[in-house]
Formats: sequence, C-alpha cells, structure tokens
Amino acid sequence: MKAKVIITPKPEVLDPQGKTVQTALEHMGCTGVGEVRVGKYIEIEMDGDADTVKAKLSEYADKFLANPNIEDYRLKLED
Amino acid sequence: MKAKVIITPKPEVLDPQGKTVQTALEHMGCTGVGEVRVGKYIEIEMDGDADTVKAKLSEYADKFLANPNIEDYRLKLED
Amino acid sequence: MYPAPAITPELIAEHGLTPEEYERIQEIVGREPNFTELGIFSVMWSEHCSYKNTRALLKGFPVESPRVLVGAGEENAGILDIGDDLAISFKIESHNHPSAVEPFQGAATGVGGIIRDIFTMGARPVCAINSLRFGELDNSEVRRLFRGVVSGIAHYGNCFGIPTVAGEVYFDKSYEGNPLVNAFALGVLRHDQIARGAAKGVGNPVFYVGPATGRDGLAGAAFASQDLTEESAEQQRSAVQVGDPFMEKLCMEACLELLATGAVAGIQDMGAAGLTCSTCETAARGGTGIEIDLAKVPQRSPGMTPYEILLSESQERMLIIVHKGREEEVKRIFDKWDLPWAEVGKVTDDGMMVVKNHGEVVATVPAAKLADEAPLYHRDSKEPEYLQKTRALQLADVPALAKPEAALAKLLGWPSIASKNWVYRQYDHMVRAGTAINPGSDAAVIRVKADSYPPLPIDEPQDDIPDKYLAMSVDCNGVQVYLDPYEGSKATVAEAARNLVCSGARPLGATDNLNFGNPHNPELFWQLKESVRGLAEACEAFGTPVTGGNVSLYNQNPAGAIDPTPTVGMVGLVEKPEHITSQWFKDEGDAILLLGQAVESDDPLLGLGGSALLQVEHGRKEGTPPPCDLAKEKTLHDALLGLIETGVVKSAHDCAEGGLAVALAECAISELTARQTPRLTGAEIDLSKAECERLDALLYGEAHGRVIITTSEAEAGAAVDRAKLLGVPSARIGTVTGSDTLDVKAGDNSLSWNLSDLHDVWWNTIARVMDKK
Amino acid sequence: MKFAVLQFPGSNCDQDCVHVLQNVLGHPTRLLWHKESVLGDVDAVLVPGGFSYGDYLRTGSIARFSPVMQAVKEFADQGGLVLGICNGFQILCEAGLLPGALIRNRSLQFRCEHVYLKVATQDSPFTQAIPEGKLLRIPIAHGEGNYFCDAATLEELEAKDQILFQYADRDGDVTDHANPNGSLKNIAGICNTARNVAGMMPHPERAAEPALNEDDGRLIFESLIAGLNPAPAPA
Ligand SMILES: Nc1ncnc2c1ncn2[C@@H]1O[C@H](COP(=O)(O)OP(=O)(O)O)[C@@H](O)[C@H]1O
Ligand SMILES: [Mg+2]
Repeated sequence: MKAKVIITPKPEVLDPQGKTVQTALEHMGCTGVGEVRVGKYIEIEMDGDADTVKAKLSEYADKFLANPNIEDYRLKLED
Repeated sequence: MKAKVIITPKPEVLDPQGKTVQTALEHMGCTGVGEVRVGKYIEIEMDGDADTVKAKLSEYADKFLANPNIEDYRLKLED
Repeated sequence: MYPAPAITPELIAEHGLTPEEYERIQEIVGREPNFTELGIFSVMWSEHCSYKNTRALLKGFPVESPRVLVGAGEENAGILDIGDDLAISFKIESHNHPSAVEPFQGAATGVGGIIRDIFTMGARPVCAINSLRFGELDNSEVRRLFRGVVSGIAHYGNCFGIPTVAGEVYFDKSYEGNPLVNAFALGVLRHDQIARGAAKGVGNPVFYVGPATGRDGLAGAAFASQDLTEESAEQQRSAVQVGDPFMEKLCMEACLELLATGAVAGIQDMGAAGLTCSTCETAARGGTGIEIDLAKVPQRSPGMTPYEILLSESQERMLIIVHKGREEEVKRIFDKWDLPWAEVGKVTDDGMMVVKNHGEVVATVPAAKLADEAPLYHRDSKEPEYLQKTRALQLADVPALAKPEAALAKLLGWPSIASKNWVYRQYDHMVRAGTAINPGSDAAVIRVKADSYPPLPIDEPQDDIPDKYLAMSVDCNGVQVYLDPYEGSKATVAEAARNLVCSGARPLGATDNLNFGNPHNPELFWQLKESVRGLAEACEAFGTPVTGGNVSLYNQNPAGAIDPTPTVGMVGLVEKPEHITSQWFKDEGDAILLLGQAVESDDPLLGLGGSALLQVEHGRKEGTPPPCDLAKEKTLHDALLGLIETGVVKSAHDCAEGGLAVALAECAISELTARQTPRLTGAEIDLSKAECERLDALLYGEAHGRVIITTSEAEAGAAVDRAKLLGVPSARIGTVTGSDTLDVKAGDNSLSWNLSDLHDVWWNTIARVMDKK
Repeated sequence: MKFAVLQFPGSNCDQDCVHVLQNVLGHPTRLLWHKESVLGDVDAVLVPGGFSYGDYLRTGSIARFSPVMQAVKEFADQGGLVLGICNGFQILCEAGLLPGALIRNRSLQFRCEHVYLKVATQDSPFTQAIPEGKLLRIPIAHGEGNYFCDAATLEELEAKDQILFQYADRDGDVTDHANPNGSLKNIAGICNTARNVAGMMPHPERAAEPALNEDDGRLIFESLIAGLNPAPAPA
C-alpha cells in the first residue's frame, strides 16, 4: 500500500523557505498571499495492512523521517 | 483560505533523497519497504474564493513552484 | 500589561540566580525587579554573557602587542594590524549545548553567530574554521550528531559564501552527549573602517535590522550556562533557533555598505541574549543610556511578551545606532537589500536602559551596572583525584608491541587521526578564489585580495591594496590537557603556532575557546585555572596576544565532565607567497630532515604519556604527557621560518598525534590531486642514529617541538647546519623515493609499509563509518 | 572584450569571476545587479555561482524571474555569449536557456573537491581554445549538481554535440566512479543548440591563476575571448 508522510515546520519555528516563497510570489505580482510554509512530502510503498504500516511508519517518522525538534508530521494511508 | 501544493519528482526522475530514505529504513530494520519518493509540501494562506485561488496557484505552480522538467504537482484546497 | 508571574525564590532559582545575586539586583534597581527585569538580569549575568566565574582568570592572558588595534574584551572581536593600513578581526565561539539538542541548526547558527561578530567590527568575513568534538563513532547517536553538525556548518557557510578552510575533529567518549562545536571566523578591513559597538550621541535613533523576532532560542545564554540535562535540553527543544544564511549575507552586505556612508554611530549584533545584551552593552560602552519600544520591534509570532522579545535569540539581527538626520541612508540601503528594519528607540543621557512596550515602561535598569557589574566569583579549586592514578603510569607498564609496525595503520585509521575529508569536502573551502592551501595540510593559507575589503564610501577613489596571505589553524589535544592541564594547554598553543610556521606564516595572535565542565566543582575549576595559566604563558612566549575568545562551561554528560578542551585558534601572516609551504613530500630525491629531537630522553615516558598509541593499542588514557618546553619551541619556530624564508624548504609537517611515524606517513599520502586521486610519494627513512631503546616510543611517541621538512638533495647539508646554528637539533633522516612504500630503518629493525594500504585506512575510515547509516 | 557578471543578492562567486576576467585576463568587466533590466554594452555575460535568492525552494527558481535575467534571455536570443557557472548553470536551466535540470547530488551531500574534466567537444565558443585531449583539473562545489534530463533531450544533446564537459578519472575515462554527483552521462557542462549559451557545474574561475597553483580553468575563458576578437594584450 502507499503511505504518505507529510512533514511541516512547527508553527513557532522560522521557515526561511516558506518566507522566500512568500516574498517571491508577492514580487511576481501574486496578490493576497499570506503565510507560506514549506515542508516535505514522502510517499512510501509498503507491505502490510493499514494498521501495521501505520504503526511502523509512526515509529520511523519519529526517529528518522521528521526532525521532532523543528517539525511536525502526519501520516496518510491510501488504499 | 489555506491551499496546499504537493510537488513530487516525476516517476522517471532519479530521486536521490527517496533512495536514501528507502535504504535507511531498510538498514534500520523496517521491513517491506518498497519505493520511496520525496517531494515538497507547500501550505499557502491565500485570499479569495476557491476558484480564484486555484487559478492563481496553478499559474504560479506551473511557472515557479514546480519545475515541469522534473516535477509534477497537485493542488488541494481546504475550506 | 500581561499577567507576569510573581517573583518568588523558586522563580529566581529557575533563572539561575542565587539569593545573593538577587539581593545585588535589588540594590542596583533600587526596588524589587519585575519579571521582565529578572529575565534581563538572568541572561546578562549568566556565565555565557558575564564570565562571572572566569573573568578573574582571563585577566592572566597577554593581550597586548604592537599589532593590537582592538584588544580582547573591548568589543565584539579583537583587531590586529597586518601592515599597509590593513587589519584582521577574528574570534572563536562555542555553540555546544544548542548543537547537542539540534545538531544541524545548532551548528549552523553557531557559524552565523560568529560571522556576525566579525562584520559587526566593520570587517568583511573571509574565512571560517571550526573545532569539533564528539563521542566515539561506534555509537549511532554520536554519528547522528556528527552528521548533523557537519551538514549544519556546511549549509550555513556554503550558502553565506565564506570558505571553511580548516578545522579539527576529535572523538572521545567524554564528549558523548555533549559535543563541542567551536566556530571561528576571520574578517578583513582597513584601519579606518573599524566599527564600534557603542551607543554614542544622545538623541541618535536606534535601528533594528534583520528578520522579525520570534520565540526561538529563548534564553539560550542561560541554557548554555547550566549543566546539560534532559530537562534543560527539553526546554531548549521547544525553542530551536533556525538559521537563515541568505538573510545573514544580505544583512552583512547592507551593514558594510551602510558603514561606508559614515551614518553609523554604533553597531552591534544580537547574539546571545539578543536585544537585551545588544542594548545594554552598547549603552554601557557609550557611557549613555538607551530607550527602546518593543512594540516597534518586528515580531514573527503574535502575542509575544516583553520578556520574550527581550530574551529571544532569533538569528541574523543587528542593532544600529545612526547619526541623527541620516536615517534615510539606513532606509535606502536596507530597502535595496530587501531587509526588514525598524527604528525602535534612541540614545539617552541618563545611563538607563529603558524598555517600553506601546509606550508603557516595562523595564528600567542602569545599563552599565547590568552589563559590567555582574558578580565576580573566585571558585575553589583542588587538584583532581584522577591525576594520582593517571600520573602513576610508568614506561614499564606499557608492554612493548609484538608487531610495532602494525600500529601505524591502526593509528591512521583511528578517527581522531584519520583524514577528515568526509567533513571538509562538504564545506565549500574555495569560494572567494583565495584558498592557497586547502584543508588537509597543517594550516590553511588564504590570499586576501583587494576586493575582499569592505566597500569604501562611493565618492572615495579605490585604493591600491596589496595581496595578503594569512594562515590559520585551530588546535587542542584534549587528552593531554586532561592529563596535565598546564602542560597540555601550553602544548595546544605550541601546536597551533607550529602548524602556522610549517605553512610559512609568522603567528600574530590567538583566540581561545575554553570548553570545560561545571566550575562549581573544584576539581574541574582547577583544570580551568591550570589550563588558563598554560595558555597564557605559551601565548606570551610566542608573542601572540589573545584577542578574544569564548568560555563554555557546564559541558558534561551524566558520566561526568568532558575532557578539558581549551581550543586555540591562531592566525599568522605569510610574508611572501613563495613562503607558503604544504606538508606533503614534493619531489623524488629530496632530502628528509628532522628538526627537533627524535626522542626526548628526559621524558620518563619517552613521549608515550597520553599518546594516541597508548589509547589505541593499550586502551589507556593515562600517563604524564610530554612536557612542552616553550623556549625550545620558539627557537624551532624561528629557525624553521628562517629556513622557509631562504627558500630551501619544499615541505614541512609537524609531529603531533601518532608521533614521527604518523607524521611521515601523512607526508607520503596526504597530497590529493583530485577526488579519489591521491598522489603517493614513498620515502626511505633511517632512524638508526636516534638513541632509543623503545621502538614504539621512537615511532609513535609524541614529544613536542618536532618538524619534518624536505629540501633538495643539494641543499640538505646546509639546511641541517643552519638549523643547528639557530639552536635546533636537526638531522637528515631520509630521502623521498617516490615509490609506493614507506621504509623505515631503526636499529636492527627494517619496517616497510605499503602506501596504498595506509592511504586507504587513513582516507576512508570516517566515510566508511558514516556511510554505514 | 567586455564582460558582465550578474549579481544576485546571494551570489558569492561574482567577485571571483570579476577578478579573473579583469585582473588576471585583463578584460573590462562589470557587475550587473539583479534589479537591472538593461545589459548595456557587453560581449559576454557570466552567471556566477552562489545561492541567488537563498535558493531554498529549488536552485535558480526565483532568479529566472529577475529583471536582469529577462535581459539575458534577449541577449542570448540574439546570439550573445552566456556562461553559467554552478548556480549560474542551475539558473540557466530553470530559465529554459538550457535543457534539463540539476537535482540533489546522489550522496545528498555538498561536495567541494577537484575533479578531472574530459572536454567532450572543442566545437564551442567555450572550449575551442582547449588543446585536443587535454584533461582539465578544476574544482566543484555544489549540493545540487546532478544533471538530469529526459531520454529524448539526452539523445538530442548527444546528437547535436552539446555535451561540453564530463567528469572523468585521471586517465580521462568517463566512469561511474569518477562521477561526483550522479549526473547523467557524467555531464558536467552543456551548451544549447545554438552553441552560444553554456552551463557548467565546475568553477573555472577558481582555477585560473598559477598563484593558486592551478590554471586549467583559464582555458575556458580564453576560449571565449579567442572567439570574440583578436586577443588584447593580457594584463
Ligand atoms: N572540521 C574540519 N573542517 C575543516 N578542515 C578540517 C576539519 N578537521 C580537520 N580538518 C583539516 O584536516 C587537516 C588535518 O587536521 P589535524 O589532524 O587536526 O591537523 P594537525 O594535527 O596538523 O592540527 C587540517 O588541514 C585541518 O584543517
Ligand atoms: Mg599539524
């Protein structure tokens, strides 16, 4: 099954990437842009049923895929 | 409203980050891992109704947020 | 006003202040401080900002020389004259605790912080170096920290566009969980471009420039001033500072451009203790007062309290005091660089630091008292117990090795000795097109050309500036310092100076980073005291004043304190480009000379005390390290420089960890023509003349004051004679053969090593461990 | 001949390029700020290395929209010579002046080291003065230098002889082992079909002075200069 891990910078953490994109959009004439945050999107093909995959991925997301100091993550499973 | 742009490397493009994540997961003893692809996840706060936001973002995703040579993107709007 | 917590003894203790300190604060403010003021005092009086436990000791450092233009402690960094009305500014600073918590960002912001210290002085930063310590690499957590720190340094320096040209990395169990990340930066400027961090001129407006303030790094200075524990780390995790090197580059360019206009009365970076430190220190230096309104400070997070805004350590921010009437220039330049700025206050005449929020006063503190009258402690010190045991080691306790030649590959593959290419190939060490000696030799050498200096006022004609060649190195053998803080610290300075001299430079000055444990522990304080004594004596001996530095205490993990690590960064000037010398053998047929005594016979351990050999082969971190005779060292350095200046020296490499054998091997294997393409240059060595009953000591002993040089065959004899004339024992010990082996004869022993094998372990060990995942 | 070197706020090899062109090779060279929209009187444009606008999202992604890049596009369309180095190469790809893209190094690490470059063709204004068979030794310094393009583009690059430089070993063999970043066919530099726009990841400006012990990079600038006019007396 295909699982997705969405990793985003924590709200209170500075996000230079997001800031850059925001300013760039404004400079390009895109109006009405508010805050922009840039994170990561990981797609993982993985064997097992939804529960197993979820359990496994949470474990690895915590200790490896995301940096808990500055990032939050969420999992999504596709069927 | 909050819009999301999900950018993923095209299937035919080498994804060194995905490859590294995949091997690392295997090394850490995570079994059953298939292909891993690492992309970007952009959250944008934007004024306007769904149609306007969608139209604007497609424009900027095409020309700026994603590189069509190597990346695909999709938009998601939240209400 | 927001509901501020009441001041209780617990709250005071949480702020790291003692009851006596609190009394002193009451005296200074003339009443009970409020919560915001308590926060202000707690960060300013933390060890990190006030040096309250070390200030007395640091007075022992030599700080003067005819070259000193700005001395230690005067400003954010010291400044030395390099001739032709040009000057350098350099300093080292630690970011140990933040890196323990979040290695990538911790190290990155460490680099960012030290770069700001340099351009605050009006100098353009032109190179960076770093000194790192980690636990042992078989531990995956250590590898994670190591990987994170190195990529953090790389990220910041590479993107900023500063070459990271040298450094050192050691691995030892004592640093497990408490890595050391010491970052050094050097900048260049003209004499008349020196900028000051003083709030001068009553009525002058105060500007804040750089990105908005967030809740990141809240009270980081205080965090750095306590033992690293699970709780303190957890607290800090919620406030990780994220660096933005691009922003810093803009900030630097804008500040240098602004300084050239003459509109600036004072400038200071916001580093540790952010807005608090920069405002009260500039006022204290200017003998003035300062008033700011926090509501005008750009803020990233909604609802920040005055306490948070004042204590935030958000990165890449500067405080600039502008001559009244010239505000427009600030605005024009900062707008050009698309940088946020805000006028936040003004210089006053009453000596007070007054902080308002939307017009309402939230803190009033006498600036000079806050900045300069932090308590001063003379801590108890006591010789540590462990020295009894470590000093007891006798040569007889060290069994001779069955196969002494086998130790060489082991030593070369010992991560502390192995090539650090896995580290420095991640750093852009060539940007600015001026690196004359890349990482991988004794010291880095850079060429500084006219375009490196900060801009001149627009209407001023360009001046004619000669190229300058600077060498730098950072050193510290923590094990030797652990085993004998005084001698080990002298040796640290000696090694730094020797590395410069080997590269053809005359040492000019030093900066030090004292990384130690908790100063309340008398044994640890004794280490610090002895170490400072050694550093001071050695700096005096080499004529290299200390121009600034940093103290990082409370470096411990649950198992105890780190090995005392007084890192020394030293900078030297190469007179002429022809003098630039690298460590590897050059041409077939060249003569190999040893300057200095092969073995110090009056050292009872023959150089094996605290040696790498003892650690690697015998698993012991013991013994009295070889003594460091400063007079002999100085004589050696002068003689070597003399030889280099006559043009006969084709390569020079000093002997450090792993002794003569490791140094010889490095001469033969360390030249790199391109990636994965070493140039191996074998040699034949005859050590038979060296009187030494112990082959292990002859090969791997670590006596100080030794350098291997090569000259052409024709000039060898004269070079030996000249060195002797200059008072340095010296001898021809071999010939560069260019073959693929290193062959050593010592007494009845004939040893031979295959260079490809040696190169492989030396070059690849760290990469192999790190790429294992 | 007259050079212009672009200057984005995050450029950090701009001064190095100016130094080599002006002080080492003796040709008048101007820095051109990213907000400028006119190139003025120039014979060739260099897009230097660095991190144009921080390059956090994707290298070069913002730079291509800068006013100065619009001018560079026009200049290139009219046959003007444009050389992008490192970040400059990334920008030219993003701007569509060169095909393909540069993605993360396969090691995921930044790499700064010397490499050997095989000159795949002398038939370009950027390589014409390089002696036949000469292997260049020039440093790289990048985290995203892994050249990628789709199969059709690669075929065209090869068919039209657009590959200029390939990473090689010391014997000049183009091997995977010699590839520092995973780039397709070991590509280190290419030009467009009109052969007036080129990009390369290695930094010739860092290898253009005997004073720093290396000057193979000089041959690339000398190629450019030789093509344009009879050489002026070098400084
Ligand atoms: N962290 C680092 N960053 C950059 N260069 C480094 C680093 N660590 C080591 N090096 C380089 O590797 C070489 C060998 O370092 P080291 O063994 O500490 O030398 P020495 O014993 O002469 O002081 C030096 O050129 C040094 O600058
Ligand atoms: Mg050395």
